[in-house]
Amino acid sequence: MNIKDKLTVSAAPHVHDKSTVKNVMWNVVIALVPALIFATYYWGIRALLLSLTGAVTAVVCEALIQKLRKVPITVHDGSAFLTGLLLAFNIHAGAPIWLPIIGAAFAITIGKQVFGGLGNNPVNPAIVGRVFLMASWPTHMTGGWVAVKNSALSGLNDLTRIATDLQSLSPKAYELVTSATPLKVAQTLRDSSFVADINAQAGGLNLSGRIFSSLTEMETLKSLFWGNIGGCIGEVSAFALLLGAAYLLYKNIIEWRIPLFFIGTVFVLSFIFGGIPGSEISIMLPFFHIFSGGLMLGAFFMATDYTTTPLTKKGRIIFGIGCGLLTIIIRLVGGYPEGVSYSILFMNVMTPLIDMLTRPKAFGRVKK
Amino acid sequence: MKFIKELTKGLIKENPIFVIVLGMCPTLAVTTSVINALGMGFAATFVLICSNAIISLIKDITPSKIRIPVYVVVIAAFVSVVDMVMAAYVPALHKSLGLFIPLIVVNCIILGRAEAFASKNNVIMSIADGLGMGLGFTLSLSLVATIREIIGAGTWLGMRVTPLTYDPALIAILAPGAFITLGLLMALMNMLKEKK
Amino acid sequence: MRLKSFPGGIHPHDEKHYSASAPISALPTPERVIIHLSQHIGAVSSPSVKVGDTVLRGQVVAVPAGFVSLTQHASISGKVTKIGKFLHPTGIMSMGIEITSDGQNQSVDMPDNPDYMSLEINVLKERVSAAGVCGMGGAGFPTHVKLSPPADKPIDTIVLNGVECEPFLTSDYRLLLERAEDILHGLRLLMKIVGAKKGVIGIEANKPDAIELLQKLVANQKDLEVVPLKMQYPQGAEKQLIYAATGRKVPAGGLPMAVGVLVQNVATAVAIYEAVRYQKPLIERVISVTGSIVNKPMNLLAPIGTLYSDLLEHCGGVSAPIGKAISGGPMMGFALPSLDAAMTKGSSGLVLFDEKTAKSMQEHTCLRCARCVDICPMNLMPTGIATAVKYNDLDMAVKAGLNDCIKCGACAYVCPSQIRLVQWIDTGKIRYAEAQRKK
Amino acid sequence: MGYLGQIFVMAMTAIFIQNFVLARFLGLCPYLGVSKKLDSALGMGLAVIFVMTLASAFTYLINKYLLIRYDLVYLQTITFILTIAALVQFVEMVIQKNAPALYNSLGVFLPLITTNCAVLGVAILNTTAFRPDGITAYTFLDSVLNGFFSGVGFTVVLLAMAGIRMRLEKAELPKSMQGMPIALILAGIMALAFYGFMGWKI
Amino acid sequence: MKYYLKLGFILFVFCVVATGILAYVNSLTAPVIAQRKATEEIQAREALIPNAKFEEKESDQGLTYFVARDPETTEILGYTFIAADLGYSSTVQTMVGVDKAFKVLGIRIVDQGETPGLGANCTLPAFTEQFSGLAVEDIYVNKDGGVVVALSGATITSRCIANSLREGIIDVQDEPTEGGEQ
Amino acid sequence: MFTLLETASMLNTIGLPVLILGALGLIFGLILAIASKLFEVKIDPRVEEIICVLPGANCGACGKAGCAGYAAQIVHGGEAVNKCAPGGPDVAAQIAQIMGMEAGAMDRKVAVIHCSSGGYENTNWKYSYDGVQTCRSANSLAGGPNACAWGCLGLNDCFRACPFDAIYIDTNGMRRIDFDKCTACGACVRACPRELIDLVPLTRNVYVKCSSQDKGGDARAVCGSNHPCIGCGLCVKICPVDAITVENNLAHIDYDKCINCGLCATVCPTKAILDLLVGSRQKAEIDPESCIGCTICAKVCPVDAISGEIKKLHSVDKSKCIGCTQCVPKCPKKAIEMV
Ligand SMILES: Cc1cc2nc3c(=O)[nH]c(=O)nc-3n(C[C@H](O)[C@@H](O)[C@H](O)COP(=O)(O)O)c2cc1C
Ligand SMILES: Cc1cc2nc3c(=O)[nH]c(=O)nc-3n(C[C@H](O)[C@H](O)[C@H](O)COP(=O)(O)O)c2cc1C
Ligand SMILES: Cc1cc2nc3c(=O)[nH]c(=O)nc-3n(C[C@H](O)[C@H](O)[C@H](O)COP(=O)(O)O)c2cc1C
Ligand SMILES: Cc1cc2nc3c(=O)[nH]c(=O)nc-3n(C[C@H](O)[C@H](O)[C@H](O)CO)c2cc1C
Ligand code: SF4
Ligand code: SF4
Ligand code: SF4
Ligand code: SF4
Ligand code: FES
Repeated sequence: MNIKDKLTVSAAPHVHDKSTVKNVMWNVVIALVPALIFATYYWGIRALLLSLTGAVTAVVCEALIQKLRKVPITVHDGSAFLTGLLLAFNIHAGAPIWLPIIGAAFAITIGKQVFGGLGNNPVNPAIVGRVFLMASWPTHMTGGWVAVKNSALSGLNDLTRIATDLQSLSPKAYELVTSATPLKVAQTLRDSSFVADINAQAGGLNLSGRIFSSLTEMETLKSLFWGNIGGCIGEVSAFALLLGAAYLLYKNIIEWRIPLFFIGTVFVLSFIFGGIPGSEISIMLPFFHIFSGGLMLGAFFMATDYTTTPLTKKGRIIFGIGCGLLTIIIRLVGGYPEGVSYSILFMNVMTPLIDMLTRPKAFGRVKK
Repeated sequence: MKFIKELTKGLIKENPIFVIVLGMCPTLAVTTSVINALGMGFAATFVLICSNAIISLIKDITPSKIRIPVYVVVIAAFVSVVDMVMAAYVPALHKSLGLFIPLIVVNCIILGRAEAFASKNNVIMSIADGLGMGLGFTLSLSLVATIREIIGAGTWLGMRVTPLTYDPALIAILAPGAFITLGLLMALMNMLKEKK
Repeated sequence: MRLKSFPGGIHPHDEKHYSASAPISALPTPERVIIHLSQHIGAVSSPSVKVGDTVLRGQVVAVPAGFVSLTQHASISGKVTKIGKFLHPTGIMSMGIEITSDGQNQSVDMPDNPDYMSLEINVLKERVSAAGVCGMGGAGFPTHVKLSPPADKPIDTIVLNGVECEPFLTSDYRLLLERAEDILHGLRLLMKIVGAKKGVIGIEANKPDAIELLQKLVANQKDLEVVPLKMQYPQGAEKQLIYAATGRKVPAGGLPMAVGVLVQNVATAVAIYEAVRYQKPLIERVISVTGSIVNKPMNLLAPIGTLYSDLLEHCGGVSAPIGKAISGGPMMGFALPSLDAAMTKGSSGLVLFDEKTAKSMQEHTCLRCARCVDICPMNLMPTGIATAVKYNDLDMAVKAGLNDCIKCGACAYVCPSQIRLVQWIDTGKIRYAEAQRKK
Repeated sequence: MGYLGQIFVMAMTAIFIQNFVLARFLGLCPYLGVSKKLDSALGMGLAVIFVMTLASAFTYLINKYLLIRYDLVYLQTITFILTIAALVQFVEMVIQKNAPALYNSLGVFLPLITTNCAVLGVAILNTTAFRPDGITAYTFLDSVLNGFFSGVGFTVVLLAMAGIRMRLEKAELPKSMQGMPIALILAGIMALAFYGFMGWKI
Repeated sequence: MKYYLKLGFILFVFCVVATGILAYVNSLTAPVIAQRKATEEIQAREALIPNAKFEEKESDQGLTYFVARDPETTEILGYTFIAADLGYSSTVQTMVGVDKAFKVLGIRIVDQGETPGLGANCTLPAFTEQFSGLAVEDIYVNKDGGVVVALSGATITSRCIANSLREGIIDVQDEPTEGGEQ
Repeated sequence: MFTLLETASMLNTIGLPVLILGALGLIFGLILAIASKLFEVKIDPRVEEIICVLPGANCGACGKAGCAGYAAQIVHGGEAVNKCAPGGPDVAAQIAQIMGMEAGAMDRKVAVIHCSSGGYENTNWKYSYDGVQTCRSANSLAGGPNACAWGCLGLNDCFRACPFDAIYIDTNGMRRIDFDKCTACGACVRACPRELIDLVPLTRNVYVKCSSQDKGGDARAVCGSNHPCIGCGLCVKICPVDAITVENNLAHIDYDKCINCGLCATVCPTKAILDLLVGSRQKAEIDPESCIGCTICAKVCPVDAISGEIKKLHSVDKSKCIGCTQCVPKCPKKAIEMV
């Protein structure tokens, strides 16, 4: 029967704002481009190579699985690309090339496709990929940071500046400051036996306090802001990430609650608890915490992943606060210097419960 | 022939792990290495055979009201025997299996067989059932352990079986790896079943 | 001044430019009309004429089948040629009376009564009822029922709904511009009938000229107020309008009278005025025929029962093949299987889409982006309802708000996964009703 | 650190760091079996908390005043399991009689708990565990609290699991993944999530 | 009531029989276990300081240590003790032997529950052997400025072993009765 | 052989533990025994037993809240024992045994879709439907997209509802029911918004494959498969046992009467009646020994398959015989047999 000449009948509404899944996903990719550019600038072409490897692996993997499952292949929607890219952003530029490949494959299969693909996965695939790599090859994930190649954008990296005097004062402190990420330095400075040792080495000087305060000096913060400091590809520069985040907020793709409460909680808690014994409370401290590590990446790009975060507004506030709280706890007392991915992952797991507890009351319904 | 049937059903058709999905704790906890899996498997098999035998012997004199406590006592006795013997003669294995030896007591497979089979069948059949189930259990444990040990440590029964350049994926011998390995194995079984 | 509004809602393109500047023009008497027996909420009216009878314009052709029912009148003069099933603007086949015009268009007597304000309230109500007035803003609730609230629910405020938040439609807008005084007369009448002390007219900010005009007219009447409202869909929905205009929240499952308010559409107000002053039954209304492919988009004053195909013909036809024909606005209206449907008292527009616009897009799995949750004016979880319905979990659907949904369509409008949320919800409502019936 | 602080550390350890299900592999059968619906997960969780607390108390006393005093530690397994079985059955009977409503929501899970390694596990672990200082053995109160917190830890992951599984019920899972496989993979992912708690120095 | 007494009695009988068997098995295995434990520790000690007579002592800090003397000359050959500290996910116990100058003779990891493949690698000779010959001031992991090369990916475990050893040695060293040369 | 000393030491190592654990066992046993008396709650053990017997699919075919609900209703509400469709007669018998009574006979039924259109190519469209792909949703938009208001919408609500995978979609996009798998649970019956599905005894194999209540001409005009029931009544006339009635322009077979002869299918002008047994029925054969040539059989044969002269041996033309068995009981000599 020729159905072509018939009128179309569908249910109201008959108009749509024309947003699509594809549109949303590729826009997030666009928002990550500044960070990718900065990372390439600082760590060389290898950062770009690793990122694209991750993204392409994810796309290929998703296509293969969908083919095996005999469901429509939807890799053009960009979500797999995004997952792969974000996964690679969680690896540092010195990592072997097979790391993002295996990570992205794991993220797509176990993190996403076994649950039925886009929209069904309960936890963030990229983070699943990252924690999988962390648990499998912790040495590759945490060792071998590459040093920054170009530093024209910022002033002198403050940590390296103070390192020069440290060399003579305390070799241990020198070793620490020159070979670790800022968060790792901060973490080590919380180890009381280490602190006692270096202070003793330096002849009773409050060396730990000095190093710690240099972490929160304007110069260090500047480095953190522009990205002139060691870390994962996507932790590169708070500035580049904020640029992308602003784009997403403007485009109405992400909503402000999760990032705001996530970052806000970290800000407030690090102001209160973020110091080390003997250091002064400083307004710089929270800035150190929010600009370092993967917080910006996590708060704007990973904690906002639609599929794995609460649906309700109240739920998103709880989610943001939960992420912030866990991040700070892991940073201050946990086994890892950085806690963003674990905190997001944990809150992902709690999301269905949060949704259930914060189900909105219909307009006009009285609260019981 | 019935004996053979009871013996073999535990291997595949009624495999306690993949089909009945019982006794998950030891399955996941001790399969970090093949040697542990074998140790656990044999310990459980021993307890299964003995408790099945005894329970089918005493099935007529136990009132149903205190059936469960009595079974538990019987099983616990055998478990304790295994525990002590292992501690005395294979201390290393005993140590790495740790808590999970006494926990054989509550392993749902054993009580389950006691309830479902031994309390209704004669001694010979019950022994066959216990042996079959025990072997099925051991076999599945070893399968899971083989995968985990090779991927996670690059060895099998302690021997290196992967090229030296292979960087073992530690996760396989950690808790998450245990769950994921077993999950994927079961999915694979489902897939095979569907094909059939 | 900050414009008043409600929480949630969306901002669709309003697309009113096609017909906004076209003044209301009268449609020449059509060859035939079909007076549907179900133009309203409530019992289907029973025909009081037979095939072969001749009727005058304004003559009763069907009588109410209960209190919540409606009198129907012939909208042209002529002969009853068939009583049977005809296409209803909701898309289904439904009983109606076909009247073929005799070309005379002779009316029953409609005497002017300039002193109508001094009539007894009973008489006023009686006239509204006899004129077969029902709500013209959408739902079509018989007006005489609305005007008889129980004694324990006094109404202190009348809100006139001049929002017309649906894209494309302009019939209320033209009415506001061209019949502003009649609208105010209608409002006064309404206030008198229910004893309300305040009258509010809510108009969306995209109709500045209408707001200005009415504000001028009520300038020295203390008890009347024109409230400009933020452009936000569904500003015209009853509960949202009441909240925006008066700050009161109608309880879920409750009626506006629970908070002492009565809402009527502006066109209804005009119909009430005419019913009382001229004893003129509701036999014609303004309808917008619009859309990018309509050659001459118009606001037509057409007899009730006119076929949509006749309306379109009067508007010069279409410039491209029709893909979709919508009775009502594109957010809540019904797509029709053909243009043979005849308009009813609630038909506010006929919107035509070309074939490209008609094809909607691919449905994906829900991304859980929460846009639908964020914008739902009823504060529900549309995705939760839809998923629950899809997987046959009515309990969960109800918990997520199945029964509170007003089917405004805002959620489906914004969903990037292009899920037909409203259709799922509607299916859920059908299933729920079925399940309740079984119980 | 005061006693309250130590209790806090114990709670964090039992709930998050050494979670019974995800880190110690105990109580997996109910974790995988009773996590399909949130209501039953809650019932099961509460029942487990209750029994674990009670079992910790009783087995502590038996261990200290019978087994250790008379040098009979090798009878630990058999006495503990006997105690637990009797206890559970007793509690079940009491609840069924005196609180039928509670029984319907919680009591039906009690028999399942007898054969749950978590309960016997906590009893045995209590006898070998140390206070946060790493030297002192558990006191009676410690054991009870540990039992309680371990039960809470179990309940937390059980509820989270049930929440996710209820969501997955309304998703197009590949057919071969449905049921146990997806539950196991979820468990794996949850265990990964709990790695964030590893190495906490509180 | 009689019925219930009967139930109780049956359970009683089963308990009695089971316990009887267990007690019997225990009487057979307990000595084996005890002996094995004892010899293990002794063997470990003797592997660290061969041909010595050991004497158990307790330090002021509560650390149990053994003084090793030459069976003939009764000259002090060295000391052994078990050092323990919290590692990454468990308490790591290390048996250490030091000579009378408090230089490490050798170490053996007695008990640990660290992550397999990471911290658990501390039992491998490649790791333990590097301690031989170290003096107190050297026993720091390289990241802390010492000479102990930390296990890759398991600095925490390595550090805990080094620190526990160092502190233990200092503890024994500070004992008034021992302290340096005799 | 134990020496006295050894015996004494055995007593010490074994006696004490035996005493202690024995005492524990005794105490627990007693406490439990007493408690079970003190806190006794009477529940009917039969409920548990029945739950064990039921298949546990919770399909709702029994009309109760799941299997447990049904079990409780059997014991306390006097519900019939043969309501469980998936379980079938087996389960009914077991429950009956538990309840101590006989199970009533239960004829196994299967689901049949009374419409022969419904594929994309096999439907006359009224409009182009664009929306949620379920029958119920489509049915609520302008009365459904297919021209026939009684026809299958083809969006597979029934397929999805079947808990036993008994419905499959054939290569033409048509729904077919696998009678081996169908348990007559009725889930599809409830799922179909057009009420096209009906449960029919498995042993009856003749179905009206149409539900149209339109008048003949209208039905023909809109039917997508060209096999509408036009309500002509030919089947009514030919049915030897008056099992067919036509109401609202639609034929209906009463399966209490239907004898499966398939005659109706042979006369239906639109082939709206489907006969699954066509070609596979046993055919009549006349025993030449007993035939007395009364021609009664030839008269009752609806297809004139029997011929023979009076008082002479009659014979059956096997190519004509449709196996309706009409002749068998009519033969005064019992000379006809189906083979
Ligand atoms: C699953 C897992 C297990 C770990 N186990 C240990 C361990 O047993 N010992 C340890 O010192 N660190 C362990 N870590 C910590 C990491 O190896 C690493 O982050 C550590 O903090 C320092 O790394 P480094 O030794 O390369 O400096 C573990 C990490 C993960 C993810
Ligand atoms: C980054 C960002 C942060 C914001 N923070 C707040 C805030 O803390 N409080 C607030 O009321 N609006 C805030 N807004 C304003 C919102 O854009 C807007 O008012 C709000 O989302 C509307 O509320 P609704 O979603 O409840 O309708 C913020 C917007 C952005 C882009
Ligand atoms: C989503 C939605 C949008 C609506 N929009 C309008 C509108 O723009 N104008 C209007 O008059 N009625 C609108 N209505 C109908 C009103 O809720 C209400 O029924 C009507 O104003 C009452 O007046 P009446 O009885 O005179 O029609 C809308 C209803 C809904 C549910
Ligand atoms: C704002 C936004 C953030 C996203 N963040 C992530 C992410 O962190 N990790 C990821 O794998 N995918 C992310 N995605 C992509 C996509 O949502 C993800 O693949 C789904 O979880 C797959 O179902 C994001 C998408 C959007 C729109
Ligand atoms: S759920 Fe209902 S009320 Fe809410 S936006 Fe959707 S259609 Fe409107
Ligand atoms: S708007 Fe669409 S995709 Fe987003 S949550 Fe709602 S239903 Fe899901
Ligand atoms: S749903 Fe229909 S086809 Fe499937 S088993 Fe039930 S009755 Fe048979
Ligand atoms: S449910 Fe009914 S309409 Fe839908 S496909 Fe099945 S038989 Fe056809
Ligand atoms: S084996 Fe641990 S709960 Fe079943």
